[in-house]
Amino acid sequence: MKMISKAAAALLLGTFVCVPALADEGTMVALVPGGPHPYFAAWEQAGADAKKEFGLGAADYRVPAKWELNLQSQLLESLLTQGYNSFLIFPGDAVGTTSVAQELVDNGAQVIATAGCLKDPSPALFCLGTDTGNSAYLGAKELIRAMGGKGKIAHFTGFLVDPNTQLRIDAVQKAADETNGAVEVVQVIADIDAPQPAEEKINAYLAANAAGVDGIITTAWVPAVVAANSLRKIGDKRIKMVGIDHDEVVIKAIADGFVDGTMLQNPYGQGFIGSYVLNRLRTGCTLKEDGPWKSNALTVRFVDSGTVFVDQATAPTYVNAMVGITADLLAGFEKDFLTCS
Amino acid sequence: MTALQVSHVSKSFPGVRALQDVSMTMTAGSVHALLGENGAGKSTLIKIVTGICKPDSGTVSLNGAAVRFANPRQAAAGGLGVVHQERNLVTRFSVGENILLDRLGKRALSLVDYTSLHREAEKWLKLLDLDVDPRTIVSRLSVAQMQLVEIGKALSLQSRVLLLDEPTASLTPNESTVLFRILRRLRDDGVAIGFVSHKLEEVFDICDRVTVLRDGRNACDSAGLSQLSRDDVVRMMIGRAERITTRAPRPKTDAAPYLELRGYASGAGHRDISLTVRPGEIVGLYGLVGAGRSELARAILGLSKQIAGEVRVLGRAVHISSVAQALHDHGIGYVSEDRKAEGLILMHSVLANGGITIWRKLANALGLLRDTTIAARVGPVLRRLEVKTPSVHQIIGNLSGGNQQKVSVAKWLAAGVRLLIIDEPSVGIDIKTKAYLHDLIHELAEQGTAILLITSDMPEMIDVADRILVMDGYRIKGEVENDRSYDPVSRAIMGLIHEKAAA
Amino acid sequence: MAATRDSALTRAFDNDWIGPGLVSLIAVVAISLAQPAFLSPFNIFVLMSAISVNMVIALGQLVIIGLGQMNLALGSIGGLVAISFVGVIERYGIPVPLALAFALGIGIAAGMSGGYIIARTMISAFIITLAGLQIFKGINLGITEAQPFYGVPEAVKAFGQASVIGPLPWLMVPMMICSVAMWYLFNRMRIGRHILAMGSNPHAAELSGIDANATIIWAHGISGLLAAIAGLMLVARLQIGQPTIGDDWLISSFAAPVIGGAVLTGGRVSVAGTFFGVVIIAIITQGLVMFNIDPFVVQIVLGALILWAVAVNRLREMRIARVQARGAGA
Amino acid sequence: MAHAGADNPIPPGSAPRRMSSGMRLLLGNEFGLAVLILLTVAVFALTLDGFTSPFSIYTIGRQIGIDTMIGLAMMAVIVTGGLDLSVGAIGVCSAMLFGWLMQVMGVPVPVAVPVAVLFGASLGFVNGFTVVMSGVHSFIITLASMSIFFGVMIFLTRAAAFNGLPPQVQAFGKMRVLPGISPLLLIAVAVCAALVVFYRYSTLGRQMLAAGANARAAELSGIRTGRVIVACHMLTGLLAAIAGLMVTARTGAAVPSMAGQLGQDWLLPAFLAPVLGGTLLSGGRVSVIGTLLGATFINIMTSGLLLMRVGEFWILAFLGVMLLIAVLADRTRQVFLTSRGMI
Repeated sequence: MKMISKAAAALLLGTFVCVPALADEGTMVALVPGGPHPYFAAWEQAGADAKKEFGLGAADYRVPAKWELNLQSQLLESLLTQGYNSFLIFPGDAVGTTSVAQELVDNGAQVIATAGCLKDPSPALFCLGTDTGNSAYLGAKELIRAMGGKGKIAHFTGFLVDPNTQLRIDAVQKAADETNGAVEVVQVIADIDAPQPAEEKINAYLAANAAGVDGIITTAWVPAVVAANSLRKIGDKRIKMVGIDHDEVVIKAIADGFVDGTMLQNPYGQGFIGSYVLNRLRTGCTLKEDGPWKSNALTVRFVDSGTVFVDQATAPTYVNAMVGITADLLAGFEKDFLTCS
Repeated sequence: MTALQVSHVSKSFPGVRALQDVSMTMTAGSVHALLGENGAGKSTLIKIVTGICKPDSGTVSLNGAAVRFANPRQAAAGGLGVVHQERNLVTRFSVGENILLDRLGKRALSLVDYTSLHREAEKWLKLLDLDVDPRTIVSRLSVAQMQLVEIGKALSLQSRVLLLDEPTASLTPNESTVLFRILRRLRDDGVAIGFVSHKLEEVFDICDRVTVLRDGRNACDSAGLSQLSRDDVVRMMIGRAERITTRAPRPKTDAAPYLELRGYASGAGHRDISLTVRPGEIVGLYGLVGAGRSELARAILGLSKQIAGEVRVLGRAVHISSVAQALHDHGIGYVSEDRKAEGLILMHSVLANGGITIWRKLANALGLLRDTTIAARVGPVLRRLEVKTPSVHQIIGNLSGGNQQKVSVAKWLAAGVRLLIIDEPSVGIDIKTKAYLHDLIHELAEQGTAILLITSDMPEMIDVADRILVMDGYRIKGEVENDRSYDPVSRAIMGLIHEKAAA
Repeated sequence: MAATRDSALTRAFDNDWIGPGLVSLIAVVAISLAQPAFLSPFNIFVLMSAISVNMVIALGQLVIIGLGQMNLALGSIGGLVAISFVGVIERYGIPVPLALAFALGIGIAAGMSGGYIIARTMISAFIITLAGLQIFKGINLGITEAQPFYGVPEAVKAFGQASVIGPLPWLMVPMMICSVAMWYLFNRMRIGRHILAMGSNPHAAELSGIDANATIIWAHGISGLLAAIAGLMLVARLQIGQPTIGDDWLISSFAAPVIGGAVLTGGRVSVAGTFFGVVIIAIITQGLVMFNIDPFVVQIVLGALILWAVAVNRLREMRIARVQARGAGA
Repeated sequence: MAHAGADNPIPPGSAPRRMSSGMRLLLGNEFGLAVLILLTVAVFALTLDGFTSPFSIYTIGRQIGIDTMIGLAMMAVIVTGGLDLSVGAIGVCSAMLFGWLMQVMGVPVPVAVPVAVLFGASLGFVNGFTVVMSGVHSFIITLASMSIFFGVMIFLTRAAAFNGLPPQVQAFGKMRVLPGISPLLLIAVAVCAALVVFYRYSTLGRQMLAAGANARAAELSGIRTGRVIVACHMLTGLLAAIAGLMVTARTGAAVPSMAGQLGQDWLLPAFLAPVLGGTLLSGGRVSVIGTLLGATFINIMTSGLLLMRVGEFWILAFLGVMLLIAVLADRTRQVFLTSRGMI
């Protein structure tokens, strides 16, 4: 026991100096994803840029060590204690995160559900994210166009516990239904947002059914990467594919013609605009109740952070596309959604 | 020539002096008996010689050079072969591999050359007249064969000193004879053999010299056995002449049997067992290790399936399927021979161990009970048995063997059992406690408890039991009426066992 | 008593791998009848890739099971090795062979350090490797902040995607080498025999002069090495240095050896049985996808499979015990 | 699993030393842990802003309550020398049943709570029964049942959360009994108290300890060891279910992902708390208070480290190191005490 106390004391004294003083008021934004995921990497830069641009007290990207609801809650509670007063949160669970968000709000902080929504009723000011359903729908339309309007689609998507997954499954189905039977969704493979199972299941599926499928749509990061790799591996350019997000592998596969395009989401814009809005709301603005809010399956206060399809022609400059939609959204945001004194 | 010399070795454990100034000299080409009652310090001495314990003072020298082994591995490498009481073989490995287990290769990643390994092993098997293919998997051998394999393993280390701890405990007389022939030959080849046994007949049969320990001291140091009589040895062991008996035979009881087995057969392998135990009667169950005595006790308690015959308690046919049922419904208790593994929960307190059998009885409607309630019931029994402990909350593992044994009896007395099966009551306890336990068994019987006594200790059996059932090969071979005269009774018992061996 | 001769059937029944082998065979035949694409070259390639990696993982656990312990840190060692390998290449431009040696060294060191603590303190391997799991995973995440390394060299990527001949992937090569090596280890090498001896009867092993500490440290070192190899194979297969590598190894690393007849108390392992255990799990995982079976059912099936294997092992043990009891009574 | 714990090389015949109960307490694991906690709290309170704020104390306390309950659930089965990898799965399954009962079936809270808790116990029964009947180590049995329980739950619920629970559930999760004290912490403390009584004063509790310390001796003393082991698993299931309900109250909804894939997220707190608290993995000795202190220590450390901003990712490694140091320190303590003949 002596050993422990010595070690603990040494450790505590050693780290004492790096405890930051956060007494200074100002808009202290924390950008907190549900867990580590490459999608959110852009938030760090977005936060740093927003801090400089809008003179925030802080805009820090803080990641729970794992995708655990409990770890995210602990981190959020700690961040509140550390003096953060504004939160951009990707809900680890559309329902499960509600109560911790409520606590943040009860303690005077403001919360925007970012990149994914909390299920109404929720304490979040609003939800800023990709309209995942719409994005999947548009992606499916692009895919169907590439397929020439007919054929069979396989849909690979993420965790079933992710609220967005069902929206995506439904949206892809909707796009297929609109073709009046010319296009059919033959299989949905879900719960594969981790590399090893994704690799095993997607490959297994393609191995058995490559001949029976004309198009693939992926609506989660890892499946997109894995499916792009698989198509490259079989060297198949017959099967059309639309991916999601901007992983290097996917972008490169588009350039090489194995993948037809990808639906870019806008994580950078979410982080940047979210930080901006939180700051405005702390400095005299209020949300317009009658703004042009959209609604989706989870909430009636939804703002689309934009989504854009890039294909072989636009893929090399996909960053411009993201910057573009961010600028557009930022320009109109105050007019549409805010009342400022 | 002196092969192994132990000089003035002392060893204390916290609170007890296990060995005081003990010496022993083993010479090449002789068989040396190490004798002593349980708890006299034999096993501590063996542990010190083989490096499991370190002596507080004194020296051990091997072939003239002082040695201080840090562990059994070093002892083995130094040429000291030991065959322990419990079997130490890897049963899934072949005979050859077991013999040469520590010499499978020079380096960790060396390939094992099985051809030469088995050839080498064969040499040792031949030396032991063991007609077994070294490729045979050990689990297929008989107990006696395994014993010989262990001796082969010890010899294969080029040991010129071989210690055998109770090698005949699990052997039939025939197998023992074979073993002795081999030991004699090894002796003639110049090996120094140390022989630990409880069976004085064997000792006189094969040994040349003897060291006797009593209460951790030398009662004699490497004396020539030829000058000693059996009585001399016994006197040295127990400090007085062998007490054949001081008790008069007890009058026969004709009470209705408490427990009766008729044509009983068990899943453990017992066949055609019939016996009765009456209230107030002490029935002995004698047999060699492996005869199926403890197994019979367990079968009666419901730990083996009853597959034929009937079990009657107080004349009523019953079917016992668990110890709990045996205890709570039929008042049967069992004092295990293996006190540490089965009799007691060493990491728990005296009170917890003494009261374990009566928790159910003492609990209130909510299933709750208090230490004071238990102490009120167990305390008197502990006092009656004179258990020496600083408090009832003492961890029982810290008590002496004798006191532990008293507690393992006490828990059944606290439960008020009507039939007590006592398995090897005097293993690892001092002579005083042993005598005390014998008196206690008699006292219990006088008070009407039925007692089934299992022991391999012939004097104990003859001293305590009223009549003796002889068991061998999971069957009852016969019954001997005990008139407390050692020679005729023991001869009759051995006769019943040998009957089978001769057949 | 001479050793009794058994019938060929009995001896076959005693072999740990016969049962799982038969099950694998039947599963392959049944699935390929229902779905001919199952035997398509690409599918065989995919299946063999998955089997290769999972076999090496299972072998890593098998060593420790042979010792009668368990290694919960297997996956986290694999993950740490994977990101270290890609990390040093990406950050410091270290040549591949050097990085490979470095990564394997980390695996061995991680395994041995756990083994050392277990051997010296005799604290249960469960707790020590649980602590190891946290520490290695924590270091992994601390270094990567959970972001993958992308700088996997082309040669490594090619290794994960190329086939030796026909549908047989290159990944099979390290798997075969590891399997044969482990078979030799358990059946022909001193250290392997000592591991099994320790697992069957630690007391006897120690009294026989086996160096228990060295054996434990060796076993954990070998386990670490195999975890490292599996981690590197996954890097090649996934084409990316993912920090999540190893997170889901735990269940299958135990399931495959147990299905293959290993006894968790130690001393009894079968490399061939483990291989068929891995094959069965791979076939079932794939079959469920192929036949479009609810992904939620997969977990249930895997759990049931473990129970089934346990029951079979148990029955067999009881049967052997009965035979031996009969032999002893005679 | 290899030899954990206490084969004290004390030979028979060693005379016991008198040791006062006060001395025993001072040498115990719990005391060391308590001192450590006080020290840590003192250092954090002095150096970290906000550590002692009511909100911080409240959230730490609430999490301590939940982790304690998870730890106790595992402890109840460690008593037998076994373990239960399916605690998380049982907790989630019970919580989901709880949610389903109230939201879909309209069962009132006072009925749903006992039903869900008993359901947890019955899942524990399935584990225990299988372990006892098969004679296979609980590790492998619960590895399988973890998959099966969780798989069936996900299959039935289609991974959908129940968030239409009666408002009093969520209110309970947020309630503050005193400023800074969550009722969840109080429940955990109450359960601790009940378990202390259970293990010390009840027949079944004593039988569990006896069966865990030496199953053969217990069996031969007339304890139905099989039943007792099944009862241990049932107690584990019951406590895991309570933990599940506590998490449900905190999140205000029954969420399938609340303990992660297969419920594996609970495994770390489940083992950390009892092991830090001095429960022997080999069975036969429990420390209920130690488990509470263990959970307390972990959460105070975690919270402090988060406030120090040492980096979320390093906390994991830190907890691993803490576990290692704790078992090594405990081992050292035992060796020391044994060498002095004090235990």
